[in-house]
Amino acid sequence: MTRLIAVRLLFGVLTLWAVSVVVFAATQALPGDAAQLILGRDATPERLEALRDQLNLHQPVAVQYTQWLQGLLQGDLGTSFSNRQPVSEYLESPLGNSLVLMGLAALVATPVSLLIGAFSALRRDRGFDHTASLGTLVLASVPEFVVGILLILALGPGGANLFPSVYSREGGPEQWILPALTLALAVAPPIVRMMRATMIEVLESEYVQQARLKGLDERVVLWRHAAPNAIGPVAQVIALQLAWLAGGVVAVEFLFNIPGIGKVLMDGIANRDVPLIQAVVLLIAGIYILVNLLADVIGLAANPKVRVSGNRPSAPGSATAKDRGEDGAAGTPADAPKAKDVRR
Amino acid sequence: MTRNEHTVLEVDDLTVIGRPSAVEIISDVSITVRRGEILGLVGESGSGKTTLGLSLLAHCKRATEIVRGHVEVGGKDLASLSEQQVRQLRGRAVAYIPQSPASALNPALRLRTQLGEALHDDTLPRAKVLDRVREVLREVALPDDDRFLNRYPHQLSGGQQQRVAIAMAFVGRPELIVLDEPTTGLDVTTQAHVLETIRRMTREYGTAGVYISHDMAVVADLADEIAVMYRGELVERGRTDAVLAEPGHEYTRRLLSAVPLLRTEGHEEAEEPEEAPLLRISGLAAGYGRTQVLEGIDVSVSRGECVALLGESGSGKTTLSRSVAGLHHQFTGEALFDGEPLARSSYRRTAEQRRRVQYVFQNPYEALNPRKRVRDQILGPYRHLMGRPQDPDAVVAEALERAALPAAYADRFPEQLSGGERQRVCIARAVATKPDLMVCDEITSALDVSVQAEIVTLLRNLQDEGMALLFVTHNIALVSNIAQRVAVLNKGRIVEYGPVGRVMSEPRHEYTRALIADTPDFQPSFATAE
Amino acid sequence: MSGPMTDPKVEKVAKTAKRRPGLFRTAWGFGRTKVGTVLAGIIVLVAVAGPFVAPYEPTEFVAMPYETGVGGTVFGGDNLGRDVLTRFLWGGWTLLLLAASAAGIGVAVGTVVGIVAGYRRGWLDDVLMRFNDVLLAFPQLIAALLVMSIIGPKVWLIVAVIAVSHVPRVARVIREATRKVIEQDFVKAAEAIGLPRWRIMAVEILPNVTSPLLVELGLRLTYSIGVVAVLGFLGMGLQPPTADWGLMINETRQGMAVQPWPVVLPVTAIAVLTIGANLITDGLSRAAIGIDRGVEK
Amino acid sequence: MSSLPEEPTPARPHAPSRRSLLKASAAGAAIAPVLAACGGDSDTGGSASGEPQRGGRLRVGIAGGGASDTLDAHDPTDNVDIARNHALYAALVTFTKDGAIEMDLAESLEPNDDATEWTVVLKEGLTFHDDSPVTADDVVFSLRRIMDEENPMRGAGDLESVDIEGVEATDERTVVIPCTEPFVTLPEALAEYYNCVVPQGYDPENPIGCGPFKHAEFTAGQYSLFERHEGYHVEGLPYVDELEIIDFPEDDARVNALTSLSVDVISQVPHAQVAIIEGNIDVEVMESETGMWLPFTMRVDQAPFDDVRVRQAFRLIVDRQQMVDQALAGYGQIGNDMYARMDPSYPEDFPQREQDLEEARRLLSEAGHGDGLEVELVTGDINAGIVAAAEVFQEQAREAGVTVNLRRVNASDYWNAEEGFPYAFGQDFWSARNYLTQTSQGSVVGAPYNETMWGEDEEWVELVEQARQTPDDDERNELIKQAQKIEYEEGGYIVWGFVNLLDAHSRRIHGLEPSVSGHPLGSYSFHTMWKEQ
Repeated sequence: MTRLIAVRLLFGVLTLWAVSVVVFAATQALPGDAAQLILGRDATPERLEALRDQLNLHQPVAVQYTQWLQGLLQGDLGTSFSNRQPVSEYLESPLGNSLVLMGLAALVATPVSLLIGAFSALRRDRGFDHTASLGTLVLASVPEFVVGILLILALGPGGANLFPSVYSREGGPEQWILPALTLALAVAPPIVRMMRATMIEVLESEYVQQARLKGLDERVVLWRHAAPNAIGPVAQVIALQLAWLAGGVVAVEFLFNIPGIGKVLMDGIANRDVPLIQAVVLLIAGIYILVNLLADVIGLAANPKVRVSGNRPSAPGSATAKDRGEDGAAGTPADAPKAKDVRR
Repeated sequence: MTRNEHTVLEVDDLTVIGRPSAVEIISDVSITVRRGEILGLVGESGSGKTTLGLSLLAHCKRATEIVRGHVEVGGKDLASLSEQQVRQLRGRAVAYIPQSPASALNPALRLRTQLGEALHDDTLPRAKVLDRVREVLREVALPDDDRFLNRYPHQLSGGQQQRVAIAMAFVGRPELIVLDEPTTGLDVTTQAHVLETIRRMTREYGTAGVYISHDMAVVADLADEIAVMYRGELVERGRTDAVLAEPGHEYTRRLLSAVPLLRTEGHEEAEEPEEAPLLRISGLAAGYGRTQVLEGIDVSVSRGECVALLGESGSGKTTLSRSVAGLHHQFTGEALFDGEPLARSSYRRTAEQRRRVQYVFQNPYEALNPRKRVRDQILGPYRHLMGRPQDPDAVVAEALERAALPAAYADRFPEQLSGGERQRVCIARAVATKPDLMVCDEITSALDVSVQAEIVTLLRNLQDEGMALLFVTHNIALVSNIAQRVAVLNKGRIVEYGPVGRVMSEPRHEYTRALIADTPDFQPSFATAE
Repeated sequence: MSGPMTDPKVEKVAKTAKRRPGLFRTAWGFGRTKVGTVLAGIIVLVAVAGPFVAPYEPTEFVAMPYETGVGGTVFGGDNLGRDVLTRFLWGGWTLLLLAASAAGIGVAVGTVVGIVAGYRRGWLDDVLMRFNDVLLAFPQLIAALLVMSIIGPKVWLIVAVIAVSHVPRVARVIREATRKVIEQDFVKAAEAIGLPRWRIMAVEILPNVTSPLLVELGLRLTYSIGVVAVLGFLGMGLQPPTADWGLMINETRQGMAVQPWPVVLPVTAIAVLTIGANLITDGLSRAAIGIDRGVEK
Repeated sequence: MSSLPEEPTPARPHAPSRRSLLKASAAGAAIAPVLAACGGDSDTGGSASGEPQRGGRLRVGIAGGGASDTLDAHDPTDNVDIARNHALYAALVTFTKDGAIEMDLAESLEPNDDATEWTVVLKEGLTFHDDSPVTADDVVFSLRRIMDEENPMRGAGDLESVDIEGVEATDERTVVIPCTEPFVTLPEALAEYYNCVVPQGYDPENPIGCGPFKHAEFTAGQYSLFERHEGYHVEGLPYVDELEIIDFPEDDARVNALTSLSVDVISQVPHAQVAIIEGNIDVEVMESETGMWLPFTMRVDQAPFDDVRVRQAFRLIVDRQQMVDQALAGYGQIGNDMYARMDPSYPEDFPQREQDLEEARRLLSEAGHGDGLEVELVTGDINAGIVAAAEVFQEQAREAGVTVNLRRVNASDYWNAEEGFPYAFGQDFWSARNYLTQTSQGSVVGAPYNETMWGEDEEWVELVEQARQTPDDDERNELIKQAQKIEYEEGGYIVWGFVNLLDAHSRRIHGLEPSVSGHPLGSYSFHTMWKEQ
């Protein structure tokens, strides 16, 4: 078990490293060098030279990379071009905002979708199930910014005017409602789908049948026999959805003007603020990988075969494997239900 | 059948239909079982025997439902009771032993929990429950210590899992116990033990049993009464010996005659194999990665001869046959075909060698490309190995004909064929290239007995036409009927190798003896009468 | 035990029965598939026929910026006073074209990678999958934004980036499917007679992964539409003065409170389109599951 | 929304220009816009709604702001910095609402005959926020700080011809400023807010100045709080006790803040939002004409624009009214291919150039582009209306058979040589300057942003040179006019219009007047605003 996790962990680190290489390489492709970008219009040859030395742009790329990487490891993400401020400091409050937003979304989405999912599994092929499945399908299809705009049109100033549609520092808590709701609606469907699929898978399994044939009370069957076997895959999908949030916030923050990492990224792009872009992309990729890792570990831990004797898991994927298509269709955001996507 | 106080189970005109098609899955079935007796419920796949078995606990799978008749267990009609009441009876009045405990035991729960809850009697203190559990475990010859109780199902062997399932059924001291093919997937030795346990338990507890199986041999061995199901109907019922002596229904007759009999004598002496056999394997050792599964294997097959590789699951027999076919590459030692060495990988063998050695797979449902018509399934290899035929249709027709299939089948897709027919197509595909040696890997094990018999006859004919067979199987009875010589594989080594007659009549290795002993002996009087 | 309650008569029928209906026929059986086709169809029609029926030039000025209720216009003017209806009618086909090609390329490449990785196992598999994982470490949108921000928004780049971001996801699915297929003996049978690897992949495996393949195609198409739209919305997609739904939203959402149409129209269109596409996909996948499991529904 | 706030990007200096009272009223009357009428003028003058009331806190939402905000008197970059600068500091001279120069800290500012030496005399009794007196030495210190070799401040460029070594305080209140050459535009330079006066030993960490408000709190990128400077040299001002300046990079947020009255005043209302504000009875829009112009720039040394006929043709392609209507939503005045609109020398008498596609096509075919011409127009979101203008031009050019391909360059790279600046055909924005200052910035050889590569023309250069050395206004203006004539006919600019600034404020705020400077809120004249209690 621990070995498996260790391996996964190591692999996560490797991936992160690879990502860092990609990000660094990508930013090398920029027209003009950092100095040019920083000074922008008031760039005189002298000042350029000075700055180049200061940023040691004269060294070979490899050296620059290693220095940059060393910086990263010490939490030094470089200095922003547009405002000559350490990126790490600059990112603090945006990161906070984004986390608040993601947190809210997750808090709303997870329990609700679990309930809906389980319920439609029990009410399989009845009205509720069909409505739920159609609803999730619809929500899963539409890009989150579209959902957001529709929400604004309906509830925002344009429409019912219940909630503000733009964030402002003076604004009250109500300004978080629409963005959080948007994200929640975006992450929920796969969880619902997965919960339903897994529950059905489990409820149809022979061991649940056996439990019923033993004459056990339905509640016992559900909670003792069915639930534990459903956790694994579902937990994974939840984790994956949270991972998706890391990237999903961008469009939503952009839409609602929330000063989070997504907004910072967009501004960084607008100002060609390379260190900022690098930092945010790495940050997001980092979160993404980390949570995927988490999902992985959960998947392992939820499977006694692995927990007890460290042999490779086979069970957790199964629910996903079977209903793949069905969930796939629902999994718009991060292809989440295909837990396999990130499991190796 | 008159009902008396001994009767534990009485089923009248039970009918179960499928939704929404509303077709009857079982129609008007009536059976009774007395205390301490076992009813053998025999039928092939699709006969509805499992549905019947489940309905004895008033359980219906999704999209099925009991529409007629009643199921009285200990005088209470389950069919008419409420969910709640039925639940009370389950486990106490009637218990169920599933086909594959591997999937019927909850992977996420410890044995302690799963066994304990089977009693589902809240009045009992935990300690009492535990004592009972330990008691039953001892009775099914399993350890009863905490270490064992704390295990998860996947930590047990197949045999152990099945015993746990049995124990689970008996914990509640039920009056009736339903066993759904509890020994399929177990090798004969284990099967023998499990059957023994079942027999003993039912006797000790005075429980009535309904033993569902497709294996006439086992049933004949175990049951006091036999009921034969065919297409959802009960076609014959009676005391075991009576049914075996003179089966009333045609289907029963067929079933009985299809069962391969373990012939321990009467084999004509196999003539000494000529010096230049078609296939000679010497000093072969094979494995996967670090684990060795075969060692020091010496086998040879002569032209027109059928050599059987007999072994239980995990004995390495499939690995051996695949090495011969060039599908398993990790082997050392010599494999000569017609004097020429066979390369490890089929890709390094000459087209001629590949043509002359053909392989038929165990599971016909997986051995055919579902997207190709029979015709292309057969022509594919032919084209690849022998080039374009001038008259493809003729090739296909001939191949099918040799596999005893009408030429019309050429245009069908696999999904339009039954299991037996599929296996025939596989054989047709193999014989199309006119091979000299055909490797048959458990080719009958996935089929119903009746079909099985047909395939065996087919093989005999092919052999008579001069084809050599390497026949891999776990079924000693089959071996005694088809092979001239047999190699008994055990744990990757050949423990006995010789003419069938000799091996069957005077087995030298105790493993072989055990095999012969554990195989349920079965002599339908009418069969011998013929 | 074989299948969910083997009804003997039914099974008997199944044995000699004509062939089971194919993926599309089965999928068409579901109501949602029909609905999806209609929805998607409508939008595709708008997108393709739109330019021909548009009342004005997409860059022609017919009103003051954000002016509504102007004579000769149905939905008024956009941020520059161009006819909203016209730009809406023009703005669809680019989206469709980009999304379709991105999905197509992505799935094609992904399938090849998936089959090869799944069939050839060993180091090749490992390498490919490792590479996949790296790609997967970027959320699709982020990857796109990163590249766009650096090389600048170019049409081919949009397609390329999205396609690439699809590859690993498709590859995984197809790899899984391939694994399932090659566990079956007919592949070994082909190997036993020494059929060349590439032919095995093309003839034996590929036809047997078509169902997941089609599902993936639908899925990727839906995603592509989403990503292309988002990029436009973020101003990282097609550039002015192109009439493009995503870009329209970006350009005109500031005036949303005053003149909602240039936002409402494309947003609705995108929503309907994606929903339609996903409904079809869902139908396909349900059918696929049925077929894979050997039972209808 | 485009992550660039709707203001001139800080990257570049913008200085208003002077302009005669006469023209101010004229222009004002000429195009008193509806909005200005209902909003701007009517009751913001203060007089209309009775006596100014004192006290209260004025809450102002300013476009822009960021982590790089600074309070440094001589190095303001972002818009919010400029706003704060106006609150905290004061300069020797300053611009009036209509762009004329008036004395502020200085009592007088006099040149010698050939404008090679200027003499400043400070008013009496001036005090800094810390109540220390404002002395001539402080002025010298300030000028030295601005022109420090090591770390030249923004003003350094404008004051190039000042001989900084020679600058000295002759007594408590007098400073002599010698120049290396005739320097008639010194007053304009000194009137720049970023050339303000700070006490000796000034430290930006402790921003002491002599402006109307003194510093209380400051959080970069967020907000800042100021208190009334009791010792402010203009009697009775400012009216409000406290001034709070809040950064609002986001347009929608800024407008929301006003409509929800969580701020009293906001700068720069995006066109799209005007309707929203008009729809709200508590607030109103103030529209200010400015001298800010968004020209198209054609490089006179590069094909096809090295042919004057092509340049002329392009100028004739533009439908200026449509430009203003579509690109500025009508909030602007049409231009006549001549900048420095507020300059007394502005050539009102030049014929207004109109769209003339016939003539344009004729010129083009003469220039050998009869069968159509294809050019790349480099644009970027460097200022509100720029990209829009490009799209409009593209459309207009199409009608003249000219294919314009837009290349959109990232705003922060727009002036980056790597991107190809200066572009053969590009765009730019300039705020109001007078002709001479502007030419030295953009039109003479060696000017920092000579994006048209204009300035080879001997005759023109000669005229400008003379003008520089002519202290007498009328003579100078005559020379300038001749130069303008040449540039009007052959130059590289298409000046299609001038931008109107849109600010908005609660109806309870008075004392807000439009200013031509191009800076919002009447050049951030917080000290004249007062709040109806």
